[in-house]
Amino acid sequence: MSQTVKNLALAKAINESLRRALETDPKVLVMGEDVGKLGGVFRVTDGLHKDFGEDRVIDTPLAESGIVGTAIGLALRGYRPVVEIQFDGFVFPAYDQIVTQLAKMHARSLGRVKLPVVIRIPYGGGIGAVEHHSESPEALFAHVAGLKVVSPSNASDAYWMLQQAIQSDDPVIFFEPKRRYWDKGEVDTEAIPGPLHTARVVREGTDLTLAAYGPMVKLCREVADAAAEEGRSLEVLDLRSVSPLDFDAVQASVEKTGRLVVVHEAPVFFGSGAEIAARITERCFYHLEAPVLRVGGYHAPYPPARLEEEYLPDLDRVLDAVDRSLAY
Amino acid sequence: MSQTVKNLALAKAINESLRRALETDPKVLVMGEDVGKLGGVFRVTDGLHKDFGEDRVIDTPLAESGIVGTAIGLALRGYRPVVEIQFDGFVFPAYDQIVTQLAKMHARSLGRVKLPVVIRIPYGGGIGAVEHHSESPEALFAHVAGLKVVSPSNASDAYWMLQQAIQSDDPVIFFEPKRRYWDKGEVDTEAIPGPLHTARVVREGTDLTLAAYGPMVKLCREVADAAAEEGRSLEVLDLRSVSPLDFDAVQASVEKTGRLVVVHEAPVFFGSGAEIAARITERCFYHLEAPVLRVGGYHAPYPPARLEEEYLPDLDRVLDAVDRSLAY
Amino acid sequence: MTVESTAARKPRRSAGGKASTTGTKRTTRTTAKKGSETQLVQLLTPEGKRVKNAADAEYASYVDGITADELRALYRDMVLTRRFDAEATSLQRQGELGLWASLLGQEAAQIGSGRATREDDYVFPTYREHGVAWCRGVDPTNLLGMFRGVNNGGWDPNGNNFHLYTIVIGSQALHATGYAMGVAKDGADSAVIAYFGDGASSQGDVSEAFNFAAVYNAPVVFFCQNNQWAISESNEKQTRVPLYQRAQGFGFPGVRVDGNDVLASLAVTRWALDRARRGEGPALIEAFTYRMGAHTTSDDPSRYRHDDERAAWEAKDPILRLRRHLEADGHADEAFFGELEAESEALGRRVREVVRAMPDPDRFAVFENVYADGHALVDEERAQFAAYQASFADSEGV
Amino acid sequence: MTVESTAARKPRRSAGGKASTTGTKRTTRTTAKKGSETQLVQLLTPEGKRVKNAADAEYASYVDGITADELRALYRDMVLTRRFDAEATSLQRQGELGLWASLLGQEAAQIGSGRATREDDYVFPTYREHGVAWCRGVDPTNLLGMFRGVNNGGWDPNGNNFHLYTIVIGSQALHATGYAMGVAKDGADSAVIAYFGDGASSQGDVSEAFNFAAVYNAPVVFFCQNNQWAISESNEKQTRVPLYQRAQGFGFPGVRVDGNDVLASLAVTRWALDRARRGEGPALIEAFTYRMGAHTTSDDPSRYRHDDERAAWEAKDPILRLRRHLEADGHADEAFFGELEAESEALGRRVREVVRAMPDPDRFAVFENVYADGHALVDEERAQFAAYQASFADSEGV
Ligand SMILES: Cc1ncc(C[n+]2csc(CCOP(=O)(O)OP(=O)(O)O)c2C)c(N)n1
Ligand SMILES: Cc1ncc(C[n+]2csc(CCOP(=O)(O)OP(=O)(O)O)c2C)c(N)n1
Ligand SMILES: [Mg+2]
Ligand SMILES: [Mg+2]
Repeated sequence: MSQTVKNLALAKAINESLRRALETDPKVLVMGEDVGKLGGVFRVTDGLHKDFGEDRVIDTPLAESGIVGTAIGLALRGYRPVVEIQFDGFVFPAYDQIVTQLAKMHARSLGRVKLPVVIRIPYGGGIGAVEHHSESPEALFAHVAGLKVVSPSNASDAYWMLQQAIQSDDPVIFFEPKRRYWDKGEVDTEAIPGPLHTARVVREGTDLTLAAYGPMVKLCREVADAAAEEGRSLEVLDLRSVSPLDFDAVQASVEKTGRLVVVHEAPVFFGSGAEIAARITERCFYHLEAPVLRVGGYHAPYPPARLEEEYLPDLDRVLDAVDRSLAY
Repeated sequence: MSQTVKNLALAKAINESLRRALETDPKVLVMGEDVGKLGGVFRVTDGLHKDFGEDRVIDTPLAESGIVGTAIGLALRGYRPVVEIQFDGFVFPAYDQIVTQLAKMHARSLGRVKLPVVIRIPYGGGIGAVEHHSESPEALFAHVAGLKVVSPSNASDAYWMLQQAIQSDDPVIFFEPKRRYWDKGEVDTEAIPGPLHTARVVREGTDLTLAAYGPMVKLCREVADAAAEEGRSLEVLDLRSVSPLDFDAVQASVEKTGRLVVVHEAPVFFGSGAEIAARITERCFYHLEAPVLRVGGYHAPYPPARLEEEYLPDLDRVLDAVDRSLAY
Repeated sequence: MTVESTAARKPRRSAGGKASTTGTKRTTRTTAKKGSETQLVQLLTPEGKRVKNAADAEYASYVDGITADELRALYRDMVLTRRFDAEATSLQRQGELGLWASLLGQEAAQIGSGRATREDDYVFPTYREHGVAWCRGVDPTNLLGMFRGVNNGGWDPNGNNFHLYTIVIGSQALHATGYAMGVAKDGADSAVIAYFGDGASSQGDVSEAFNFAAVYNAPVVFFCQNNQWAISESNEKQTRVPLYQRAQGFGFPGVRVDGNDVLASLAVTRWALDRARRGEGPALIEAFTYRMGAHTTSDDPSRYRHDDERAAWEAKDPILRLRRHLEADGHADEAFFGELEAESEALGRRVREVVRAMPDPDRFAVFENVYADGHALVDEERAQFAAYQASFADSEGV
Repeated sequence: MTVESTAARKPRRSAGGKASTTGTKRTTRTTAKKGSETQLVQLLTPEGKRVKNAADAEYASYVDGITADELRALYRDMVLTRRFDAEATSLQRQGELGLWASLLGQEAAQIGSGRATREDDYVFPTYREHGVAWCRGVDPTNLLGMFRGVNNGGWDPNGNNFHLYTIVIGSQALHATGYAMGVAKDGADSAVIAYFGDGASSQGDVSEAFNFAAVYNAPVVFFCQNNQWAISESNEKQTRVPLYQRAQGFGFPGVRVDGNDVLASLAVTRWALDRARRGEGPALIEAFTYRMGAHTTSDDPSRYRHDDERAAWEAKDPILRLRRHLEADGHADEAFFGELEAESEALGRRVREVVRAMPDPDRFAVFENVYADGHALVDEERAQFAAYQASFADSEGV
C-alpha cells in the first residue's frame, strides 16, 4: 500500500492515468484541441506534451469530426488514440464519425478491424458555465451498438477505468464528471481493478436503492446520509458503466430493497433511467413495491448558469423521489 | 367526400402534401440531395421541381450539415424549408446542426426566433438495402429537447401530419416508414385532421395493448388479427408522435387492458420502448398485470439484408411477447 | 502483374516538410507564404500615416471621401468598445459575470467591418463580436446576460439584424449562407456577413458554408478575424497556408486585410458587401489582427505564448494608430478626446449599474420557450415542478 | 452615427451570376474556367496517340520507360474489370445481388491509379472502386457480399491494404488522413490514397481531411473521380470551380488528369504518391471521367440526363483508347485479344458460380463482432434469441 497510494484530484488521476498509458504503450496517443502546451482547458493533459512531445500529444485543428476521423485512421494503423473533446456540447460535429464509423467498423469488417479509440468527454453541469458546456449526452451514445460508455465517479475509478478503456479493443466513450474534477480521492496505482463494466455498491442499505453514475454518485451518498438521519436505509449503487449496464447488480439490489430511484443529470425523457426502469421492472416485477422513479434533467435545453440549480437533481429532489417511492 | 378522397400510396400522399404546401405558402421550400429533376431516390418529390422551379425545389450539394445549416438560415429569413435526408443513416453529418442549433435556437432567443424546419427522413428496414439504409434513429432525436418527432403509419396520416409539421413553428423530424411507401390508403384532402401529437386507437381490444408507430403499426394490426384467431383481443395503438409521446392515450388503453407490449424497429436498448415502459409503469403501477414488454432491434448494427428478417420484429416475435405478457 | 513506379523513391524527410511548389500549368501551385510574410491591405500605418498603394486602389476608393467627422466617429466607436470590454472584464473579476471573452486588440477589425454594414444587412457573429454589436446598435448591456448566466441570448436578433452569439464554432457560417440564399430569393439588395475566427476555419461547417455560398452565389461575406490564436493553438496548428487563400479553392475571392487598421477594414468590407449586393457572390476577408488578452477570463495565455509577441502587437494598436492619424491631420482636438474620455466613463458606469441590477431569471424560465407551439411533456414537467416548489412553500409556510 | 459605403449600389443582377475576377495582388482571384474548359493532363488521346506535352513532362517521366508488357497488363486489368462489373450488373438483374454500383467508364482512372500504388501503400475506397480492388489483389467475388446482402464488408482490409468500402460519403478521407499520419509517425516511406467522388467533395469531412493532411503534412493522396454526376446532380450543383483547385486553398497541389487515360492516371498518381513518400505531403488528383451507367442498379438516369452526353463520352472510352494504342504500335496481336476474351469469360463464369453458391449468413451472425471484447447485453440478447429459436425447433420437432 502506502507507496503506491496517492491522494489525487479526479482530474489529476486522469492525468496520471494518461501518463502511465503513454509510458507503457508507445502506440498510445493523446489528441484534441489545446491538449498540448496548454494541457487542456481543465489541465487534464498538463505536462504530457512537455514529456512525450508533440508526436504523442497532439494539438489538432479545431474540427471534432476531423479529430475522431483521423483517430480512426490512426487506430487502423495500429495506434491507440485517446481523444479529448473539449466539452460535452462539442462532441456533435464528431457524431457521424462516432456512430457510423467508429461504432460499426468492427462489425462491418467481421471482426478483422479493431478500433481501440477512447473519447474522453468532460460532461455535466454545476460549474456555472455558458451554453454547451454543461450537457450530459450519454444516452445518445448508449443507444448506439458498437460503443461502450462509462463514467467514473471518483479519482480511483477515473484512474483505473481509463487504463481499462485504453486497453480495451473497443471504442469507449469516457464521460468525465467535470464538476468532480477537483474532488480528491485515494488512488492505488498498483491495485488490481475489477472489471470495467460492473456496478459497485458504495453504500449498503435495505429500504430503497439509489442508482447513479458519474457526478450524481456523490449526491446520492449525501442523500443516503440525509435519509439515514430520518431512519431510512438507502443502498447506493455506482453504476460506473452505462453501456453495458450492469443490470445484474441493480437487480440484486432491488430484490433486496424492493424500490429503485435512478438519478442522472441528463434529461429524463429517453435517458438512462428509462432503460433501467424498463429492464429492472421486467426482471423484478414481483419484487418492486413501487415503480422505478427517475430524477434527472427536464425536457429543456440546459439552462443558463443562474438556473442550473433548478435544473440539476439535488438533495431535495432526490429525497422527494425517495419519499414518493416509499409512499407506495 | 368522394371528390376529395383519393387512394394514394404513402409516398404519393407525401408528394401531394408537399405540393399543397408549395402551392399554398410561397415561403415553403423543398431542399435536399436529388430532390430536383430526379424527384428523390424514392420519387417522393416527383414533379415538384418541374412545377415549382429550382428556386423552390432545391438540389443541394452533398453535405447534410450544410443542408440543415442553410435551412436554419433560410428559416431565419422567413422561409419554411422542408429538408429531405436521403436515408436514415445519412442524417448524422447534420446531427450537430440539428441538436445544437435547430433544437435550441428558439429557447436561446427567448422565443424571439422561430425555426419552422421540417426534416423528412425515410427510415427503417425491410427493403433489402445495403448498410446505412435501414436504420431507425428516432430515439436519438426524441431525447433532444426542442425537437418534435413524428412518424406516420399510413397514407392519410402521411399527408396530414406533414401538413401540420410544415405549419408548426417548431422543428419537426418527420420519419417516413420507407417500407410502407408503396402501401395505398385513402386520403381525404379536405378532412379536418386531429392534433398532430396524439395517438390513435386503430383497433380496439381488451386483453393487451400493442403500441407502435410508423412501419410497425401494420405489423401490430396483423398480430392482432392473428391473436384474434386464438381468441385474444388486442388493442392496437398508433402512437404517431414520438416526441411528445401521447402517454395519456397509452395510459387509458393500459388501464383497460392491464398489459402493454411496445414494438419498434429501433434497438430496444435506450429506445422508445424504454421511455414508454418507464412512464407507463409509473402511471399504471396498480393496473399492470405484467411488466411492459418491448420488441425491437437488438443491440447490434443493422445487419446485412439477408439477416434483416432475423433482426426486425415480425409476427412471431411480437406474438411471443404477447404470450409472455399474458403468461404473467 | 506489376506496373510499378519507375521514379526514384527517396525516404520521407520529415513529417513537417514544406509544401511543394512543383507543378505544371494543370496543377495548382502552393506558392503563397505563411502568416505575416503575406502582404496585407493596409490604408493606415501603425504610425497613423495614410498609405496610397496602387494595388489597393479599388479598396481605397471605398473610403476616399471619408470625412473628419466620420474618422472621429470610428475612433469613438473603438474607444467606447474597448471601454465596455474592459468593464466587462472587471465585472467578471468581481464575480458579476461568470465569464468574459474580451475583444481587446480586435477593435479595428470589428468597428471597420461593422460600420461597413447597412441597416438592412444581416450579421451573424460568433461570441466575441462586441464591437460589431455596438455598430449594429445593440445595447452593450444586452450582451452580458449570457456571460452572467441569466440567459443564453439576450437580444432580439431581428431588432438590429444582429443574430445571437453562436458558441459552437463555425455553425453560424451556414446560417449566414442560408440567410443570404433567402435574401437572394427575395430579390433584396442587402447582404449578409458572417464572423468567425482562425480556429473556426478548420470546421467542416465553414467549408460547407463556403461551398454552398459559392454554388448558390449567395450574397454573404465571410469575415474571419485571424487573431493568431484559437485558445492555445497558433495558426500553424490550423492551416498550412494563409487563410484568405481558402476562398479561391471554392471559387470566390479572398483578401487579407490589416485587421488593426480600421480604415482598411472598413474599405475592404464595403467592397465585399458591395459586390455581394451586386450579385457577384461571396467573398472571404481575413482580418489579420491579434487577441491582446486571454481567450476568455478562464484562460491563462502565459502557458502557451510569450509576452514579447504581445508587445510587438501593442505597437500596432488599432486605437493608437487612428489617434495618431487624427492628431497628425488635426482632425481632433483635446476637447474631443476629453469628452470621449468622459463618455467612456459614463458608459462604464452604466454597464456596471445595469449588470449589478440584472435580476436572476424566474425559476420557471427553464420551461419557457423550449417550443414555440408547446409540448405536452414540458407542460407536465412544469406542473410537477410547480407542485414540488409549492410543497416547500407549504412546509415553510407552517 | 453613420459611416456608410460611398460606392454606388446597383441592384443584384441575379442569384446565379459569374464569379468576379476583380482583385488585387492581395486578393486571390477566381479566374479558372469550369468543367472541360480546364485542360487535363493527358498522355494518350482518345484515338490512342501518345501526347508529348512539355508542360506534362514531369508526370510523363513516371511512365517514360513503360514496356509493351506493362501496357498489355493495364489493358487486361481494364478489360477484366469491365467484364467483372458487367457480370455483377447482370447478377443484380437476376436477383443474385440486391444492388450494384457499376464502375463502367471509370476503368482507366481506377486501374491507372490502382497500379500506381505499391504493396505497402494503403487504399481507402468508396463503394465503386472495383478496379482498384482488382489492382490490390482483392478477389472480386469478395466485393459482392455486401451487394448481395450477406455481409457489410467481405474482405480483410489488412490482407491487401485495401480498406472496406465506405458508403457514408466522404468519411474515409479522414480515415486515410489519420492512417497517413500514422505512417509518418512510423517513419515508413509508404503512402496512402483515398478515393471519393465529385459529390463527396462537398462534405465537410473531405475539407477537414484536406486540412488535417496539409497541417500534418501527411503522406496521403486524395483521388477524386469526377464522373460528372452525384446520382442526379451534375458538377454545377456541387462546386463553382473545378475540383482540383480546392487543394490550393488548403496548401497543397491539385491536378486534373484525364481519367479516361490510363497512362495519365498512372503517371499522375505515381507522381503524387512519390512526393507523399518523399515527405512532401498531400496532393489532390481530380480524375475527369464519366459514369457511363446508372448511379446504381436502382437508379434511372433517363430522368436527369441526356443520352447524347453519354454518347459523347463513349468516344473517349478508356479501353478502346488503349486498344487503339496497342494496335497502332503493334504491341498486341489477335492472339492476345483472343486469350483475354477467353479469360474474361472464365472470370465471368467464376464470379457467377461463386455468387450463386454464396451462403446466407448464420442467423446468429447478427450478434457476432458487435464488440471485440464482448458486451453483456449482446450476450443476453443472443441467449434470448437462441431460446426463442429453440422454441420453434421444439414445436416443429413434435
Ligand atoms: C465545435 C466547438 N469545439 C470547441 C469549442 C471550444 N472553443 C471555444 S472557442 C475555441 C477557439 C476558437 O478559436 P477561433 O476560432 O480562432 O476564435 P477566437 O476565440 O480566437 O476568437 C474553442 C476551441 C467550441 N466552442 N465549439
Ligand atoms: C453522407 C451521405 N449522404 C448521402 C448518401 C447517398 N448517396 C450515395 S452515393 C451519392 C452520390 C455520390 O456522388 P459522388 O461522390 O460523385 O460519387 P459517385 O457515386 O458518382 O461515384 C449519394 C448522395 C450517402 N451515401 N452518404
Ligand atoms: Mg482566433
Ligand atoms: Mg460522381
